[in-house]
Amino acid sequence: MSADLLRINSLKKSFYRSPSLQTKVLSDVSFSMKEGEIVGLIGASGAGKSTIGRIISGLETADSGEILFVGNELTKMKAKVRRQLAKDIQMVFQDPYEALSSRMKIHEIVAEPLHILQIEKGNLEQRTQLVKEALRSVNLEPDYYMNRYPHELSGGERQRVGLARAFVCKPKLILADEPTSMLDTSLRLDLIRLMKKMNEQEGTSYLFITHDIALTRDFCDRLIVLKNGEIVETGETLDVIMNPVHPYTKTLIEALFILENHGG
Amino acid sequence: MFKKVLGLISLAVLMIIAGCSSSESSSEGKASSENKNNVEVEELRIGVPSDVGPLNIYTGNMDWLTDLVYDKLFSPSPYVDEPQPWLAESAEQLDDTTWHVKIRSGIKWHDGEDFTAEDVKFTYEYYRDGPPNRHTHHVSEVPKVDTIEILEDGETLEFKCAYACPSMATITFADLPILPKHIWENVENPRKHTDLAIGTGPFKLTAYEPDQYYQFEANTDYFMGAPTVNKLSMPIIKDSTAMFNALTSGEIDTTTRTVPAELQETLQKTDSMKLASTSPLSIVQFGLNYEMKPFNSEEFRQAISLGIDRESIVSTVLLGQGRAGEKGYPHPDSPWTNPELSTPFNIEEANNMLDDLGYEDSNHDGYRETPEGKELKLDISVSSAEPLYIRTAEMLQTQMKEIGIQFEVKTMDPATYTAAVSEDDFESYVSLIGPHGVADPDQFIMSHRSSYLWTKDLPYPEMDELVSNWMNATTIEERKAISFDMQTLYNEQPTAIALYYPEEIYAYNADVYDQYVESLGFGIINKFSFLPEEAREVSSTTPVQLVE
Amino acid sequence: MKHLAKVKNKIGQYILVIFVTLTINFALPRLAPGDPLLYFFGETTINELTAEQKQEALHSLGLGGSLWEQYWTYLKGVFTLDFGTSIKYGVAVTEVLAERIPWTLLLVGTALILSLVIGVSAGAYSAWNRGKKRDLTILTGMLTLESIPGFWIGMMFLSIFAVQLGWFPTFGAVSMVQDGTTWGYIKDVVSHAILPVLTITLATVGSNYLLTRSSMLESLGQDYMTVAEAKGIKKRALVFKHALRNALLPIYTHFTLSVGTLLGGAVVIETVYSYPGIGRLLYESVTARDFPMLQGVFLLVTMGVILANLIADLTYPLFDPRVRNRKEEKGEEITHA
Amino acid sequence: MRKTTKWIGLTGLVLFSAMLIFAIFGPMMIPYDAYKASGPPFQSPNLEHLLGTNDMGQDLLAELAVGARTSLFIGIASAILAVFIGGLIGVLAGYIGGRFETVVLRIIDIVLTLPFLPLMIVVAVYMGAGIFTLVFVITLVMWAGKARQIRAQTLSIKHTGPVLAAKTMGASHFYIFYKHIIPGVVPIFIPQFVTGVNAAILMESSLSFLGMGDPLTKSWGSILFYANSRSAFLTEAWMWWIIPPGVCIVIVVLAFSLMGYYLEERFNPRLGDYSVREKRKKQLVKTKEHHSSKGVLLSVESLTVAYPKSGDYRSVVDDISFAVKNGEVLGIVGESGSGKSTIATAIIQQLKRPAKESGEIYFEGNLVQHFDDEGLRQMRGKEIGYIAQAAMNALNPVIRIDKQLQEAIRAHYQLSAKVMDERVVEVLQKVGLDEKWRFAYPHELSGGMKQRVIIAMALINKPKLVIADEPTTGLDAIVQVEIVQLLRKLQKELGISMIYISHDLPSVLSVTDRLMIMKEGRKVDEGPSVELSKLSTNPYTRVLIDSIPTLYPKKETVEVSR
Repeated sequence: MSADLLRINSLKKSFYRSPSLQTKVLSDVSFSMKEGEIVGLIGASGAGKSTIGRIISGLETADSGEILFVGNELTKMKAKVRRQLAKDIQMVFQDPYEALSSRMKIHEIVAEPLHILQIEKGNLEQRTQLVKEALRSVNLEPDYYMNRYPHELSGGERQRVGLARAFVCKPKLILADEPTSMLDTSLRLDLIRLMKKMNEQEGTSYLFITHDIALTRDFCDRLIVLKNGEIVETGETLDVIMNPVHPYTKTLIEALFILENHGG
Repeated sequence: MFKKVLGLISLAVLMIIAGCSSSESSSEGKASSENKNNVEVEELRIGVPSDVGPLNIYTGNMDWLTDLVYDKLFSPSPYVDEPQPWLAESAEQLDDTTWHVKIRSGIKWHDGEDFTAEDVKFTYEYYRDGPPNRHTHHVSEVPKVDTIEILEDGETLEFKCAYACPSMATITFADLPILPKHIWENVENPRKHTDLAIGTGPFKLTAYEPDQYYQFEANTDYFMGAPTVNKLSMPIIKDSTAMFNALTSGEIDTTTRTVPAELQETLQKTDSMKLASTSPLSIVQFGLNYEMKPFNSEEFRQAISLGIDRESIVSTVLLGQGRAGEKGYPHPDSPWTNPELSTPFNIEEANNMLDDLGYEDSNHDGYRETPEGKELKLDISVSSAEPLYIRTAEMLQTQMKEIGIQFEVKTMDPATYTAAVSEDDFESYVSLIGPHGVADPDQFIMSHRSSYLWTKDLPYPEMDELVSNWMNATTIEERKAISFDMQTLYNEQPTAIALYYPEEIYAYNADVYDQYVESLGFGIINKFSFLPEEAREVSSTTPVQLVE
Repeated sequence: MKHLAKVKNKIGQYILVIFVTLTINFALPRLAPGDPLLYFFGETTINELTAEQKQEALHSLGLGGSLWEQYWTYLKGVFTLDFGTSIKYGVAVTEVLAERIPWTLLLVGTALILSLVIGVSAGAYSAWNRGKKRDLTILTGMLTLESIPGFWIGMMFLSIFAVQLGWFPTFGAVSMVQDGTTWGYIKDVVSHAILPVLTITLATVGSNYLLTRSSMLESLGQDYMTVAEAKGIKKRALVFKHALRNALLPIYTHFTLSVGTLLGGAVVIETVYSYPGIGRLLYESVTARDFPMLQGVFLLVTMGVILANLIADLTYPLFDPRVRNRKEEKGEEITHA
Repeated sequence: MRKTTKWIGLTGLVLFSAMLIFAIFGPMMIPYDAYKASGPPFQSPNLEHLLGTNDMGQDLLAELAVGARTSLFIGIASAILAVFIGGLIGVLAGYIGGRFETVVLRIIDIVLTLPFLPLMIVVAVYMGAGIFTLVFVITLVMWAGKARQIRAQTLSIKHTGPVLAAKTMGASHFYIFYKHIIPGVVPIFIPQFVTGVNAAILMESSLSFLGMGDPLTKSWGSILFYANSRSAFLTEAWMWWIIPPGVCIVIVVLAFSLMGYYLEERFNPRLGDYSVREKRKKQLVKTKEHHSSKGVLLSVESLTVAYPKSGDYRSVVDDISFAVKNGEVLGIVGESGSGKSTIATAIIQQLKRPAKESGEIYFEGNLVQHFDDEGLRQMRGKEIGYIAQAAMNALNPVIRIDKQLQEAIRAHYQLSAKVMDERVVEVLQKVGLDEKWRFAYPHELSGGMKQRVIIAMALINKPKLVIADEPTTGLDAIVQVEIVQLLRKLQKELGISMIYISHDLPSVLSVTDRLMIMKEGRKVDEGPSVELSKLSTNPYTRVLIDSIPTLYPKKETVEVSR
């Protein structure tokens, strides 16, 4: 058994409309993550980074390639068995306004993974306990929030609920697909800090998908830069930021530099 | 955009049609003004409630309409006492089975060909040997014509029957329209013959537009004198309300749809509208499926008949516009019907009979059970297109409750209903039967053989005996007498119970035309209404009876 | 090209739909009891016929043989547009149809266009003035109109305008007697068509109105409207160019679909006005079990509906550039927003 | 507006309840059995029979009440069945998708072409004429349309966040189905049901009128059938035999339509909250002459904008004052919901109704609140350019780019087509877009390109002031930088003033001369950008500034290899 938590081998994916027209979204992507590691997946729109997340989470299937999760080949698994692994892989979505069902109360939303994965089935008290714990871990006071509906919450609070939902079953890996892009600046760091805290306390790994390199600086251990469905650069976060090799990475960083220095 | 194009196309199409028909009508206009000599009215518009195609004898049945185009050897119809020679100049019975008919000469078909004895021979043989239609049994079965020969003079035909045929002149000759040989001998499939009818009659069919109209033009060379109306336009208007709307608004001058009782008063108030009352020789009947239990019992059928309060049906459903069916079946106004017939209303006797038969209300739910103790529930089938008959059936249901018989009304669409009745897939039904069924004595025999009133395969010794007597009878009087017996027998245990004899009222705009006559069974819209005085006298028509 | 493959697939599906529909059309009337012979001979005579005679009669009408044979003849007829002779009318089916189609197109076509124009303008006006008194007045008026059964309006119109006032004829599509001029003929046709057209228009205008109103409101609330207004363009351009053009998309779909449906659906109105349209022809043929006629009408109506569907499908891209060359099928988003 | 909507809904409810009460209690209250003759036939209304009698002498009022039961039953039962069946099939088709969906869709096509009349006859033969047959046939015809619409709704729900989230949590289809899809679809069942009841009642009356219903059961349709076939239209009987059932039908259908309207207005989020602004009358425009001398282009004085919330008005912009000088770039920063965008729409007087606005806005010394509609129109686009959020919807999706740009010119200048096209090419070049894109439709452009078009549109008439409302939100980092640089470049080139609104502090800092920080509708801090970012002592400003993630922490100075 390898020490890798997740290993991706030559993942390929195209979208078909008709035989004559296909768009390559991923061409031969391979990388791996260790347990407890936080990996940033960087790239502009259309680079294919979200697709990787969606394939790992099972929302989409790859054309070819392997996904090994703790040594288990995900792509060849039957749906039923695959679902059992969901306890260990959770996802946080981009849009806090969209991702939470408007009909469910916060405690229902957070408890949903428990419900689906039949964790602590029948033990309502234990479940409530887990939900409260998860809410606390994202700095939401359970007593205040549990019985509210998403529309009563601000965007930042909602995204934290989303995070609590991912935390509740203590997964090994969380796929975070641009979780901060819809949030105001001041809230972004909050969220990153919460995620980092969980990583430190529980050893949760993150595959952090973003176009904002600045955010990864203090958060990610390692960066993978994706362009047009191909990995163009990988390395320790600081290495990549300080000494970008690939021109594309350079452009990305330059862009941020310009902003930071008030237009340079 | 697409719609616009369609709109333009349709407009264009309309223009073209406009062009065509306008040119047509203008030429017609000229023609008619030339030979206006004998004409009283230029155009009469008659609303008709349904159509029967281009008046092909083989595909449609509307006698009064085909009668305008076709003539028969005798006239006006088998429903009167003594039909008179029409296309025939004279006819005589030589012996029990032989008839000689001499035809008129100098008559021309609408297309200009001469009418000859050949046509008559052809027609009768065609009816006898060809595909069946509503007329054919009058030569192929009752009576059965064996041979038809044209004698040497070329104008006399000799008919030889298989058995005694005393009523040839009064029934067969008066019922069968004569077809032009020169056209029909070339018709491959008579049922797919779509040309406009060509006859010898007083009117030429000039146009037929399905579901829209018929148009006739007077045959000015008609052998009984030029018609009094030059042009008959007959728009087809299915809906009753629409029809009378058209009549009151003056778009039509009269209609063959008869005036419903509830409308009589309103129409009478309308200026220039006259209402004529006629006896249509039709019966609204309560048909019973005599092959199934419990209607296979003569007594049961009789009990039902006794339990019907016909008078109250007439007063409620018809608002009194008709006569209660207390004189049984067939129609009492027909000269062929026994005037002594009677089908009384007697609840007590009905109850007694049912008690005797063992139908008793053992569970006290108000309805009788079968002698075996089973629930007895019978359906009355009725066409959903006939609200009057539905109402009648509903009244029957209530009346039958009085004698403890549970009936339930079942409505179905007209075609389903007719299919159910003709395939014996019914328990009982309410429907109307017209003159051909209840005023033509030969038909009464046919109905007993065909399963309409009885079926050949079911034993009915008393009736069978009468029928064979009837076949052997050689004179009309003899036959009439036997017929009367048959009718008496029938009404004691009727399989179709006469409920009422509708009275039909026609409304017409007297300002436009006021020369109508009634031809028994045809109402006032018949060809004699549009023929000159002399012609009317020949046939036994009667002046119209106005409703005051 | 990519578009072509899609169209091919679509057409393939339509052909299948047509085939199934044709089969249903063949089977449905035959599932109901009763056959055309009843109409042909009448109740009394048909009882006198033997089984052989009935068979012979059916045969001579082209309805003999096993169901499979009939089905085959029927399909052949569909392709050669030869449906034989109508049993009821004793005239070729195609002839009857050819006579009826212009009337139906005139009636339903005019009514549809009127209803569309009125419905869309009232809907747009109403949406633009949402919440104001005039919006609510039009709205309640339209909702009320939509609530009245068409035949009821028709009957009332007939009683009032044709019978009481005598302004219009009470039945038919055209008078039997013409004055001979083309202008007179047109006047005659129009006077016959006014009431039924008005009735169908009134009965259908409500749904066009409501659809326009809500779809207008939808596009009025869009960001591009704010942007367009901020450009300082005039109110008219704002309403017509920006809001209405977008709002018309669902209306167009609705319209093309209703073309087909109304073709066979004006039965009741045509009955009320004794108008010789396709709807009433269908009704009459069903009642008479006039199979050949029915098959012709069915084919016409079915083709009308399916054609309208197909046209809607194929022309929709002309109105909505977004579906012209969309990168992916609905719901299959490749990348995040 | 909400109030009238409520009233309309209430009216519908009252009408329906009235009819329901009539249906339930009517037959009990009326002393006659509708199925039994209770007087002579064809009676006109009298004291005994308030609506007269029918052709069988049955009381018409009693018939009407019993008919109400039938008609309502048929309407409601068919609608429930059609919505239920259509809903189930639609949901399944939408959810399962693939070949199953195609097959279902084609079946729906077939059903929609089904000939209604023969169908009715065939069904009636096998089921017997009766109300259940009617219900069955109406359902058979109606479900397909419902299925089609519900499928569309399912499709949209299928790809929403909660469903995807549940999937990643390993939820089974069954779970997703009953927990997310069904609750998401059911709300549209209600309007579907309402329209279904209407259609069914109208269909029943038409069918019965044609005689294809069940003439033995009393329904409004069958009453009309007898009325018509017994010539009621031709006599005066139409007043009591035809009008009442007709009115009953209208009342019920109208009741449902009104309720449906209410539900639609209330629960259909897609209808949006558009409502028309009041027309502005011409009035003397208040001016402040001294502005121009001081170089003030725009001044906003104690602007307050409030929207109604739970019965009360709540301010989204609260007593805000600021000014923009010629050539100056003012940044307005704040969290979402802090009222920034409301200020923008207030300046161009495009506040959504029913906003309550107070305070004064002067543009070039003129009070814009006193402008009439034409005056505002002249100002918009010509004097003040507006750059909307880069949201997908800022450009009209069905109009070509060049048309949308030309339109902006044409609103204020009369130019020949050729000149306009030249202007379009020029301005596109200016925002760094190849001129070929002017022939494209918005959906053919990427987010960044769309934003450039919107900028071009705002600048095309060379306005004096540009309001950029979150121009970079939703764009990725590289594009953000490009847009920000572009805006600054153009602003400098053209010497225009600008209000730059954003929640993204880094980008604001890089563009603006002055900053205004907002929180919950109030101004919390203001000052020159650089100073503010470095020196402000306002705690909220500090939080905002400090929470900017930086690539290179301030102390380190790293050379970026270019």
